[in-house]
Amino acid sequence: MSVLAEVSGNVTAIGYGLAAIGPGIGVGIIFGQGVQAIARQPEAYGLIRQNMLLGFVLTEALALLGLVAPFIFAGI
Amino acid sequence: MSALTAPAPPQFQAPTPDELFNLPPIIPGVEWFTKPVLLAVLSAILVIGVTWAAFGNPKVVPRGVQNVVEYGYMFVRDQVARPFLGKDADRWMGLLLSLFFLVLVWNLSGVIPLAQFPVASHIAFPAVLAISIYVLKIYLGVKHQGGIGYFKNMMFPPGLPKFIYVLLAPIEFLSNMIIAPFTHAVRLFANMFAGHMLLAFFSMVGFWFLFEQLTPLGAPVGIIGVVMTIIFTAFEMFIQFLQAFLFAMLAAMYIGGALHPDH
Amino acid sequence: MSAQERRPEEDGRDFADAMWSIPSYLLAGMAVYGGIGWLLDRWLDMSAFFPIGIVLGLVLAGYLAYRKFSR
Amino acid sequence: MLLAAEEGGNPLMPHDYELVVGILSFAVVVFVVGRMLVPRIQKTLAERTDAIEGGIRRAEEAQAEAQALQQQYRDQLAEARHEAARLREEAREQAAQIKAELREEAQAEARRLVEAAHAQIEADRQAAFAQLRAEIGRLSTDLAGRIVGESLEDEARQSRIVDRFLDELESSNAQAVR
Repeated sequence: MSVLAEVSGNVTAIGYGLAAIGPGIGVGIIFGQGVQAIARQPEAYGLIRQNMLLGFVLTEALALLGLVAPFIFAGI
Repeated sequence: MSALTAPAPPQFQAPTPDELFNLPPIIPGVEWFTKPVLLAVLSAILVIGVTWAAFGNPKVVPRGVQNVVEYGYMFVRDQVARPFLGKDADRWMGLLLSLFFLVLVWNLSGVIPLAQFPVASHIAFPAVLAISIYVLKIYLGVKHQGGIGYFKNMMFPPGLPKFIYVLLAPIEFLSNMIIAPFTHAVRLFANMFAGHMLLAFFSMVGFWFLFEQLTPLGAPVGIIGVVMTIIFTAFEMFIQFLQAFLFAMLAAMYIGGALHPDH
Repeated sequence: MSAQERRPEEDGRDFADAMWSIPSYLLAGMAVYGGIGWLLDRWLDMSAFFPIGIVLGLVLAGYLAYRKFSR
Repeated sequence: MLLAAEEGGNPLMPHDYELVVGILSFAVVVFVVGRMLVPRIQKTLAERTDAIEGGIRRAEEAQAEAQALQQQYRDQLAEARHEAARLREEAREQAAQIKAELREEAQAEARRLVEAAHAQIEADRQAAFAQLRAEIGRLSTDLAGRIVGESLEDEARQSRIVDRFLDELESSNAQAVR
């Protein structure tokens, strides 16, 4: 045992864990700011909601892309 | 299992899912009688007992247990049933309340002393609930919207360009028919699974560094482990409650969607 | 349900509906088109269709979710 | 498939005995809690709502009743006052009427008395007149007889007789008039 630190198990799991950090923060920011925006301007609820949804879709797509990234790169 | 017979210099071994969740039978030889099975049955008995004590002979002026359980009833009715089912809420309260209480007790058994194993972290239990809801959802959808109408409403939402339906219908179908019930069960299971692993890890850190191998260098780590265990226990209780709520809420959402085709 | 006469709690309900449906749409889109790409890859002995299918599925699912829920 | 490559028992693969236990416990809980107990508490909650709303309704009813009663009393009081005023007025009227009647009666009585007195006087006068006439006739015949019987010898005697007759007449007349 000459190695100091070793990662045992599935490395792709760690990769997904890392990949999930960014979208997690992103989703948090989107909803935090969205709720704040609605609280400030309730009359613009429809527009804010629409943009929140768009942002959520895009961010979530990134998170899910991270989920399949190992398979994609395994293929290539 | 190999961690227990570690080589000579004893080292801290993080708990593996295998040793945490593959529990041996309580009575050797009786293969099916394991800790989660026992806890599941006990939880069901507890739910029935408490609810019976509260609602068995309900009083118009509540007192004692009835007050507490009625609070839970109000919570499920006002936060889960009414927003998603509207005027059908009272008809489905029985199912939703049973779901909520059962999942809550299954989850909370993860932090109750002596039990300390969330029943819902074995996927069989959330899967049973999710499959029941799934079957109910399809039955209600076909009953209320007609066999063809249900799938038409589901797969062809109005207001999109015609040609794109070819591309989108399989997504809708897969999302509603397979992914939704799967995530319904897996969300609960994964939360409990991960939470139990976290708690086990931190409590093992504390136990290892403070009791098994007490060294001046390791003691602070052990204290950190104990503190984190306490913090995460509180956090886990919150998560367990939240997951029970979400499970009941999603069930109400699926039932409501099957009853009334919206969009 | 017409778009004109919507009560606030119905808005909230739709929003919750959207929040829970979008991940499942995205997963389904990836599964469908990724799966088609994977099958094409196996059939044609290539490796390009799987990532393309994944991205296409994400885009289509995102478009569907956006069109369906943002009104 | 995706997660099959884990060590040991795959946590995503359910144990079949756990499935059975899960189904059974869920079914029992749904049956007992959902089918038996929840309808009871729903009934109780409905009763409670009913009781609260009924209490409010009853209170409102009682208030309305009290108000109606008060109104009724007030009406009765007003009516009684009205009645009393009416009675007073009536009594006054009656009194006035009685007074007028009495006065009328007294006047009539007085008139009757006066009338009777007048009639009496008239009758007396008539009687006196008749008596006087008879007396004058008798006296005239008496005088005429005396004159005829005494045989009118001289002037002096004749005038004495007439004077004496007139004197007699005068005194008797005065007596009769009085």
